[in-house]
Amino acid sequence: MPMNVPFSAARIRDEFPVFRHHPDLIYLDNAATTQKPLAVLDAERRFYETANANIHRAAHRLGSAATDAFEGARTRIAAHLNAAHPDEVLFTRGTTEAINLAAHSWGRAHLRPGDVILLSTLEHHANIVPWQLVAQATGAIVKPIPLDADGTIDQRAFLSLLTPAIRLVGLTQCSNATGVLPPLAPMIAAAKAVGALVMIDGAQGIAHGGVDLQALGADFYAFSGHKLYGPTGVGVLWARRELLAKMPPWQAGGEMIDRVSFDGTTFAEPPFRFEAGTPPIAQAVGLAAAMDWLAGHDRDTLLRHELALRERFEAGLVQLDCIRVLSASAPRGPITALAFDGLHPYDVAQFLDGYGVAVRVGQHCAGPLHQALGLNGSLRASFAAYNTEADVDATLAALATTLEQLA
Amino acid sequence: MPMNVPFSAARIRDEFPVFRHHPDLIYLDNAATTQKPLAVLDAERRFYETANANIHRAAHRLGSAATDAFEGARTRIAAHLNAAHPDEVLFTRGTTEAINLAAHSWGRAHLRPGDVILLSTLEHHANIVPWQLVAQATGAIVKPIPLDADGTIDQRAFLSLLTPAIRLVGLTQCSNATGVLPPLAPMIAAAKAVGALVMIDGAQGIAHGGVDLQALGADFYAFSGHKLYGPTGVGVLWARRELLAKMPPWQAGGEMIDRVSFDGTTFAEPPFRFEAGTPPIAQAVGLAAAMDWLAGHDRDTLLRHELALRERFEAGLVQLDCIRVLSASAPRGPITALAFDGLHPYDVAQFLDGYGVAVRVGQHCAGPLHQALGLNGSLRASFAAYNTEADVDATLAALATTLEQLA
Amino acid sequence: MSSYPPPFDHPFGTRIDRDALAQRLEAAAGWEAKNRLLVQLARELPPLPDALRTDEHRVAGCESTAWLVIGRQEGRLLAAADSDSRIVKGLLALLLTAYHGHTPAELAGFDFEAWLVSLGLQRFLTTSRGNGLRAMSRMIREAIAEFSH
Amino acid sequence: MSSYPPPFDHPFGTRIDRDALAQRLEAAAGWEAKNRLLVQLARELPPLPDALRTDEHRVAGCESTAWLVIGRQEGRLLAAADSDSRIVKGLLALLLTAYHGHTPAELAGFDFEAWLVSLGLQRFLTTSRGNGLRAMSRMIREAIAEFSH
Ligand SMILES: Cc1ncc(COP(=O)(O)O)c(C=O)c1O
Ligand SMILES: Cc1ncc(COP(=O)(O)O)c(C=O)c1O
Repeated sequence: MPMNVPFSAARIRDEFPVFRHHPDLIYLDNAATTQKPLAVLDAERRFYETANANIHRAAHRLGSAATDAFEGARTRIAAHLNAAHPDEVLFTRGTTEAINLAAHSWGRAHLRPGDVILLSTLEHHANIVPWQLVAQATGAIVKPIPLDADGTIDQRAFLSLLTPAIRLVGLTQCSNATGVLPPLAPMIAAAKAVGALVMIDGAQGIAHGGVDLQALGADFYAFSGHKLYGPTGVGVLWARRELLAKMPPWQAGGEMIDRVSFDGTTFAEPPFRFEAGTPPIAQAVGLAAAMDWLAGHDRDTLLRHELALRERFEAGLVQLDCIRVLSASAPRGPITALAFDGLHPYDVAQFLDGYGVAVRVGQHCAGPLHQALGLNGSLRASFAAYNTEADVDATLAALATTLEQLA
Repeated sequence: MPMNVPFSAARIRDEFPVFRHHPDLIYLDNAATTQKPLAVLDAERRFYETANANIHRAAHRLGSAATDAFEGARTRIAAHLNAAHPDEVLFTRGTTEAINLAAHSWGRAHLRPGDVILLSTLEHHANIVPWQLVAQATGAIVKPIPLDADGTIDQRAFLSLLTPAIRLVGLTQCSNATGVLPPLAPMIAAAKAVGALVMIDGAQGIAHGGVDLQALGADFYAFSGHKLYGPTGVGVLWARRELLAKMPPWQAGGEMIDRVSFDGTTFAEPPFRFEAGTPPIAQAVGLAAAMDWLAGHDRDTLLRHELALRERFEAGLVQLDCIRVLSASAPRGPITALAFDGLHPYDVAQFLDGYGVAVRVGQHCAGPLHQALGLNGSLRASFAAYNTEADVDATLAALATTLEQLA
Repeated sequence: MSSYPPPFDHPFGTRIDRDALAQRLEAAAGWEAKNRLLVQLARELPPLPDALRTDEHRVAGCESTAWLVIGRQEGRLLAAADSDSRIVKGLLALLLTAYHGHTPAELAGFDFEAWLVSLGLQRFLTTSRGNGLRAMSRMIREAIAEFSH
Repeated sequence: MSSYPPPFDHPFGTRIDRDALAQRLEAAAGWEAKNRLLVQLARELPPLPDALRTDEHRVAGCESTAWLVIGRQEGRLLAAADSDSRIVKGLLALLLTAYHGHTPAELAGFDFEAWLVSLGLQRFLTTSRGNGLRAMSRMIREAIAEFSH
């Protein structure tokens, strides 16, 4: 429901209590985790205060209320993702566990020696290491898709790597380190054409513009609540029903079981087969509230705002020396990654922190990308809906002073 | 810090906002999940409002605050458990994931064909099925320790099953279905004497009296926050440092890595090796707050109160016909499990719910125990610190009326 | 699919119709009265013969055990059911009332779950794994869809 | 362990002592001034010779790369260090000031982390994986414990 009031980042910022406690905070570390709006904090608290019980099979009204809250969250999240069915939404701790679930369950059941898993060099470690481990266990092979000189995925190399031995292609919707947006539509189509499944790491992409899963055409999609204005401790693995039906359980325990005896155990249907034990109930409710909150805004307007902040920031950088924007001319989400000539990004970040500007430095869990770019690390500024033009201008000023201090 | 004010369950109840919203609620489903005190809700909220950032390697003050909150939670939890070192505390989603982590990491690395895993028939599915799956994968064998006629662990059978082939013994600290408390000290000693490791499922035990890990002498200990007045979405696996050092990673992704490249990846030290991705940060803070809150009371007094409620309840049951308390004369925690002659527990629970009394019916994820007892299910009333004598008396009255209605 | 009579000989859906039940439920104010009425309905539903209490007719995933037998005669859906829980059996009587003895045409547009909600019984529909009532109403709708072809 | 002089020829711990540094840090009010002072200290610490910037002396787990060389001469601990980050290098200067050139007896009861906290620099001690400063102070304490035997 886009609202008719004109967009105002300042008004959005007012919905985030953290800025009441830190009024001068310029928080540009949104790709690491976002702040939480009141609507999310209240939804979680309301759950605990009015409907807290364990879910499923409860013979009391509080248990029904909890179950309805949790399964209602699943249904609403499925709708926000435009998934074909709520049962395709599995609750996990976050993106990392979601990808581990896919790798352990699908991978160990379906990968054979010589099968190839193709991963872009842009990937976050969460979309690399689980596949390396499952490859070790099954004899499959992990191959990287190399990058072009500008840090985007080399499309010719990708196409030439696509063979029928490819069983899965892993792609990020948006690089968490540089913001680069791979051309998902043609890449997914090409992967499907050789019969490969496609895992999309949506950890960053979903926060900026969202996703339409039925339009996307991928097989797996993973994201985290805490990067989407939602709570920590919850995330989602989405997969098509037909695919989930063929996947064995991974973690085991209560809720995912049909019948247990010491002679043998049978397992429940998806999604329950993949949700062993008590799930993050209050957090799922909080995540649904975060997605409802986002849906209360026009997503395109939010994304345009975030991209405009990035533009403004990068335009301002031109005035400053010895700074380079990584993948500057590539299609990117609202993330700016910087490298400095002769300066350590950590030192820059320390000075910025002194001026109240929170950015992140390091390899951002994207080791192979940094190796490919020939960098030890970079400094990342990432924008969210509550960031303002004033944030950008203050950051530019702080950066200018920092460069003087470090000259 | 025991307080000098005399104990009052009513005053404790006042600390739980859920009872403000449901003033007449008689909540006796505490073994499924507990309600949360204000101190816990506030601690989580305070974290989000004042210190929310992603943890580790942050180059800004909010990130330091978040890291200190999270690692401080680990340190406080370790102290409450009397663990030898905070690094022995691994954060998981709950008991179920904790046991899966032990089974996958330790089990797959160390179990060989013919090795035996010995599990008591009291165990919750969470301490059975992960071992069944790892046994399938490694060729190890899962054997049950049978029960005596009164539903306690058959100690002679246990001792006769103990051979050097036993690699792990899995025991619950307190049966979630009947409340039975196995004699852990001699059982752990006997298991260690044949060189087996011991996994203690503390999901229920920790809420009633707590645990002293250095005194206990086990190798693994697992519990959930949500059963301990803490948030959903967080739990702990504890294991000795020397043991963790020999365990390979299970889930993979950010934070648990030393260095990633497509040529090979090296892993961080414990605890980080086992905490892939963004952990449940706010929930860990909430769990520490729950344990701090508990430590603010005299644990012995709380346990005595809970046991007194159970006694009062069971004494009142004697007046009623066709009700049987399971394992009535065994040492038990504050849990009463009931079987009815000629009545379905579900029907009894529905009537009780009509009178505002929340109990749970079914097999309580303890299928093998119910099979051994020859029952399809049972009705469980489980007591927590905020339950009162009035709760018990009202439940007894509701039960009497229910039996009349169903006669 | 079995044939009529036995086990399809019961009053729900034929001698007792939806309106009659709705009236009785509306008269039952509060949970205690509703629970009592469900137990009463369970008494009015004859037990399913042992020969039909088989795994084939068993509905998995209920907190209690339930059995559901579906048949068809002269274009009408026939249904019988039982449970070891009286409350569940009472709910099954509602299910039978809604469907038993009716033609697909009569059932067009009827939404069992909405009906339960309108009777104040949404509590028994709680989205839950293998929820008995939902699952059984779905099974009946699938049977109807099948023989409408 | 290497011997003195080079690479242990630097002013921290000998010509510059803890009191002198504490005074300079206390004079630096606010984060900007503190950061600036750390950068200044980094300038005063000569670079570690390339021959010593080896994996052997590298301390893993820092956001930046750091090197630490520990030696011993006439009962005194010797230490030199470097980093590619100037802030970290400034912090290493504090570490060297605390330990370099001192005897185990002089260091008895000294708590580096508490000293940093008292200087208002706890922020750099944030419990974090492979935290550089903590790790390096631990390495030095272990070296001291070793040669106290
Ligand atoms: C692209 C990408 N993938 C995966 C992850 C891992 O997410 P989480 O730590 O929430 O599991 C992140 C976050 O760091 C990310 O940015
Ligand atoms: C004894 C016992 N073990 C394990 C569990 C599983 O705990 P969770 O569902 O929090 O993972 C429970 C809770 O149901 C339990 O009572």
